[in-house]
Amino acid sequence: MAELQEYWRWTEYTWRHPEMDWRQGKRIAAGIDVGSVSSQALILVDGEIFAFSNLRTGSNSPDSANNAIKAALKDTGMEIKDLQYTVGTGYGRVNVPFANRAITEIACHARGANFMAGPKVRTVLDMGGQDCKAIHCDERGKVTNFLMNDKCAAGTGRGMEVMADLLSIPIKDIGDLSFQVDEEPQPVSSTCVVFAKSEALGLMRSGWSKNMVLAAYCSAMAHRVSLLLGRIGVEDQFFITGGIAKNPGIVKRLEQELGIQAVKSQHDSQIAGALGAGLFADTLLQKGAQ
Amino acid sequence: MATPTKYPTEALKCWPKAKELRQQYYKDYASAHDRGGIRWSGGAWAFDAVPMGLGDDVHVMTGEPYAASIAFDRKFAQECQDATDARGWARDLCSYMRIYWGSMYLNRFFFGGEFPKPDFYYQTQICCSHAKWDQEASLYEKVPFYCIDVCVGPYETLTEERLNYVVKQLHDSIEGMEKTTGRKYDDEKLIAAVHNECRSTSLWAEICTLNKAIPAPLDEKTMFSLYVLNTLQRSSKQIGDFYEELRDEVKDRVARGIAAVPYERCRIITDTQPPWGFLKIYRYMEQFGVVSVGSLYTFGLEGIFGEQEDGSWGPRKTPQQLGIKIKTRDEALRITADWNLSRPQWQHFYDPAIKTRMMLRIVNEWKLNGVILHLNRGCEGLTVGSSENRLGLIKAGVPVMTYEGNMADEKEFDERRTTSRIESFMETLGLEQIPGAVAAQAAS
Amino acid sequence: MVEKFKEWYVNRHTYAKQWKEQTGGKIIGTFCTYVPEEILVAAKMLPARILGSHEPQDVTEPHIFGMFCPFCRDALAQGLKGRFNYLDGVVLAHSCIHFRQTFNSWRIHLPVEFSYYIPMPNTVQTPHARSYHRVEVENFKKAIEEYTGRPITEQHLDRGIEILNRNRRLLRKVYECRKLDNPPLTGEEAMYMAVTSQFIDKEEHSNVLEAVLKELPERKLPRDSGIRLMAVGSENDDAEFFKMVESVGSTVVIDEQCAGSRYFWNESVPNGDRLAAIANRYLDRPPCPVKDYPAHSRFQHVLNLAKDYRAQGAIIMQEKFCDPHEGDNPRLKKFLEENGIPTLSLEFDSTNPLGPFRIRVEAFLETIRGEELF
Amino acid sequence: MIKAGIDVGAKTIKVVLMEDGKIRAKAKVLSGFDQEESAKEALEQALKEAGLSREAIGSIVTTGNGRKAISYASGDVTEPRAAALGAVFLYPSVRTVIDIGAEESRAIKCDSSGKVLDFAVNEKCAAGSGAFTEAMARALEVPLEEMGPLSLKATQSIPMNAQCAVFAESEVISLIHSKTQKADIARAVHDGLSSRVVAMVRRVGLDPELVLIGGVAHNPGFVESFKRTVGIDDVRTAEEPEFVSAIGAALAVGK
Repeated sequence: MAELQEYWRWTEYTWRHPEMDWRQGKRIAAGIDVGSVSSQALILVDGEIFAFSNLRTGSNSPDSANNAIKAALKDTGMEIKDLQYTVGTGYGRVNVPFANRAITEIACHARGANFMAGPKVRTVLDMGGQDCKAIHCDERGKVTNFLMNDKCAAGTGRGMEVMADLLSIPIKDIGDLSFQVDEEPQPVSSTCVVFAKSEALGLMRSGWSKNMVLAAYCSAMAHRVSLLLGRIGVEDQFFITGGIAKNPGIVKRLEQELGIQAVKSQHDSQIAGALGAGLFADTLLQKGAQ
Repeated sequence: MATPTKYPTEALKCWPKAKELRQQYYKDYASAHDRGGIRWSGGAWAFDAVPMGLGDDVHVMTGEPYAASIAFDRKFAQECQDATDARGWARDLCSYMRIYWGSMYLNRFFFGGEFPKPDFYYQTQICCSHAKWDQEASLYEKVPFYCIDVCVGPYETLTEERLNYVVKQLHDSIEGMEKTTGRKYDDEKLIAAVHNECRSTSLWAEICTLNKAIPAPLDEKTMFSLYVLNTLQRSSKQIGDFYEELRDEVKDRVARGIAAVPYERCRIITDTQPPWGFLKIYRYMEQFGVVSVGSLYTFGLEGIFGEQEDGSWGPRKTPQQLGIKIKTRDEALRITADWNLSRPQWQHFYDPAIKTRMMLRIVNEWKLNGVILHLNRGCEGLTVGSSENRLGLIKAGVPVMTYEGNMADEKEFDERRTTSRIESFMETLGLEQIPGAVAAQAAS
Repeated sequence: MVEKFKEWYVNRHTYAKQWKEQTGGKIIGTFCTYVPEEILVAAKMLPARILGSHEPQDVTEPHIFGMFCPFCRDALAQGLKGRFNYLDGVVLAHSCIHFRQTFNSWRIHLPVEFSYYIPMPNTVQTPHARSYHRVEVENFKKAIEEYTGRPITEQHLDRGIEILNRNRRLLRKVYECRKLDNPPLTGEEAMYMAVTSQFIDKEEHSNVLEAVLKELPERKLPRDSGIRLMAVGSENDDAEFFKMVESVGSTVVIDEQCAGSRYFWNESVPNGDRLAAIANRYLDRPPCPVKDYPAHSRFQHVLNLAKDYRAQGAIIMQEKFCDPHEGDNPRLKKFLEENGIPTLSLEFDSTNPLGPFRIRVEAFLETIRGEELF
Repeated sequence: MIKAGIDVGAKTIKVVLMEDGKIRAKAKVLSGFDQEESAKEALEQALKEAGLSREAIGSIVTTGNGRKAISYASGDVTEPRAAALGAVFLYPSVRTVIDIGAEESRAIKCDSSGKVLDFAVNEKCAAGSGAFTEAMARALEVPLEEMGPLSLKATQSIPMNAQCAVFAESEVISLIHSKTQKADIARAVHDGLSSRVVAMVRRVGLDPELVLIGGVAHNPGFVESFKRTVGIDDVRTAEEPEFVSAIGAALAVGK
């Protein structure tokens, strides 16, 4: 019964700086983000991104961390022992075997967002698989205040993953498809992710197209997230991290609700946590940490 | 199965009048200041006779009925609740309160224009949410807040000291209102208002008592739009006059055997506020020949009952009927305090056993076949103890169905599940849909 | 000596049964913390507060609907599971409607010799509450006298007042030590001390407190106290939570909760009229939000505590569905933050998955620690 | 004549063909997007198995959340009624039927004729339905059908502290990351589900004359947890639990 293809996952990949020679570098810092759904490892050389990997998280997190760093180091000639300081973050942050220190993903996402979208960013939204964080930070990416969804996952990435699986649509396509509707349908009411499935089925049975269902879910999610953001106060220069940032179906609708545009960045929003962790590692190195 | 008897039905003549009174009420409140009048807001359970002593141009808007009106407009209701969520208030708080606050925060009045700011808030404290409701509202609007603590235990245990405690607070509140409004308080107006209050609430109890008749002249769905007038301003003469008119019409319906539900063959009561956006579930039950003849909520929220000579439940005798002549402010306050403390819907706050007793009394005197309890997530005050009421009723052999919902937050009501639950309950009561009833509804 | 309190906390029911065997006295279950215990102690009874156990349970569903606070359900579960079967009576002094259900279901399904409801004023801020509550306390005294068949004399009352006041004084002294730069107690330990005073024989409890006070000057925590935190909010004696918070670089140095300081903060001030002194004590104590209106008198008290104990942040512990606290918290949060006390709000159930809480607490501590990462 | 019963569930559709109180054939298919179409398919399968033609069917009664969606049905009955009729037909002494479906669970109190006397439904709470185990299986990355057997290998009992399915998912992941054995987590998951189910059953009263029906009754891990929670060692589970309601629907004709 279980679908073999996992539509809900983002594709894995690695990136490496085309011409940087890390051996010239003085400081080599790494950030590892072991999330509930995906893991990223990112290496900074003298504060500049040298390489990173974006993999799925297995249910065995120590391996996830190892796999992620191995993927990032692949063909670079660099080895784990070359990492001078490593910070782990995410759900599995305490299980990164080679990490020198663990820092929460809340601090890391803010710091990463600050690097990716500039010092003017004051509000960061991170929508992970398990929870949704609204973060307020200062010009250095230091968290000044944050809110997380309480005991309800409506408005987390999970909802979208459930839809992708149910409708057998790769998660990366959901956003665009959600706009291919004649008119915006009523947002769905279901607040419980576990029931979203049956609700969607019900809608399809009553003749809704897949795209309409997607549209209804995207707007419902955008609305819930906007409420969370409303509680922390959205300021201009607002940035979205995590997989959800790649879903225009939610981002555009959220921007409409809030009446402001999210800052765009050339970096993959999914690496924000690992990047932030790496930047902390780099700072700690400069402060002479061992 | 043999087709059940079909009773004659007629539209209620008073209906348009009730609607008119409601609309006028909100208009008057919104425009009170333009006419130099006074505006106060608070709970439907506030001692609304008391501010009447400030003059004939005193207008009130009680929070619960206002929020209930909004609940019928699901979109605005949601906007209001979102506005309240956005300020960090918990989603499980009283949904009336969340809607009222939202309307206040958004500065949007449901009946048009900006949210009318009251001159003061006046409230009674029996449910944990009441004081908190107006505490926040008065802080936000920067106006005074007077709250009368009526948590003195069930009426059956009322003592002189307990009554005094309430009366003393009422005296204080009058002084406060005088300061706030700079007006001289008129005891004659208070006395008149107290008489009106007793009359309106006793009349409503009398109307509910007429529903003991088979077929029932009124169904609960209709009663919802009638009992509400007492929640708006039971101490106004207009409202009393209306109930007198209504009482006479209902009496006449009983005399002529006019039914509210044509195929009545099963009588039930419900409990607490219904999910206002989904009153069609009552229509659905009618398809099975089921009539809800009311509830402790529709009866006892604003109807004041008392034991009659024959020991049955009926309207409590008013001071006028008892030939009591109220002379002083203190006498008036003592009477309104005692009268309100005897309110049926206040007793369960202390002990569900009292409510179970009252419900069983209704089951017998109103000749019921079952009870449907609404586990209302929107109102912990009226839902408190419901589970014990269910056990008590079942123990007494009464078929009970419960369903979860919320009077004003549609996210917490599931129409499909509730309907199929009702259908199952109908099966246990041995009832099937009546083709005639279904057809009639489809036609209308 | 400090360990004694945890031992009592864990074995409270064994303790109660032994107390009964040894003294032959009566044990009265108290619901919420507004019951005038002076009267019970004057009558040589053991007041034992009804609390939950923070374990998953499946027995209250037929009695209390799931929209009511987990604490009132957890507490009733203890009764239905027979853990309090040694009680001779139960007493509730009017607090919130949620917990009144626990009391009422208890009266219906777990009959005891003596049950009494004190319609304590809710509006403690009105002057009229005083004369009124004095009478209610007197009625309660009469009821107890009738039940035991023994009169409660003025000497008995004085004794009751003194025993309660002594315990309160000592708890205040212990709390004083938490003001030190390196508090000799963890928040978890302090919580055990405060909570156990609500069901252990007061004199016995006081004696151990005195012994502990002698130890404390020498006592050092085996760890750096880290960030100084305040715990404020609904009833909560969730030891696991305090353990977790204090395991990630912080120490809870003060609380404003009915399981803690709210319960013992003020004393009965003896004047000629003993019953009035007792009645007023409960009207003047730091209030539960359910009794705190028209003014938010509680807010300033919370801030004073935070300042006196130099708390660097406050964790606002919100029991799910606890309307009175939900009706205070957004404004309390704002008030504290405007006065320089950062806050973290968490929603509690009777049992809580610590993983998700831990992330929030650690992130909160990171925001307080500040510069080290920049 | 042949009586057909169709249980149009949220996840699967079950068909049963009966003749003079005997089961002639059964079939089960996934509900999919078009329940009516899937129901037809299941019906065809059953007819094939019984070697019968469509005409042989005298009556078709549906139940389940899609019971109104089947145009060619001659009637429909509610889920509690179908469950009670089916259970009492198979196990005459049963007075309490516990039906745990993918989305909803129900406790039904009935008399010897299968008449429903009282019932409780798990309102919209995923934590009390099969969907819970499903979500947790995914978090654990264990195939759903292996959850039960796995949990039987548990060496310790840890409480499932999360009260909501979704929060439970994060808890499971935290447990995984704190290196708790999958078997122990799986047991915690089933304990969590059964404690919610039992809480619901207590609303109608816990009667030892009970039977577990619905897909989850197949799950040995859940059944073990259920026994532990109610403290009854010999809990009866229907042999083919997912078909009980369909049988009840078929029998509902003329009742």
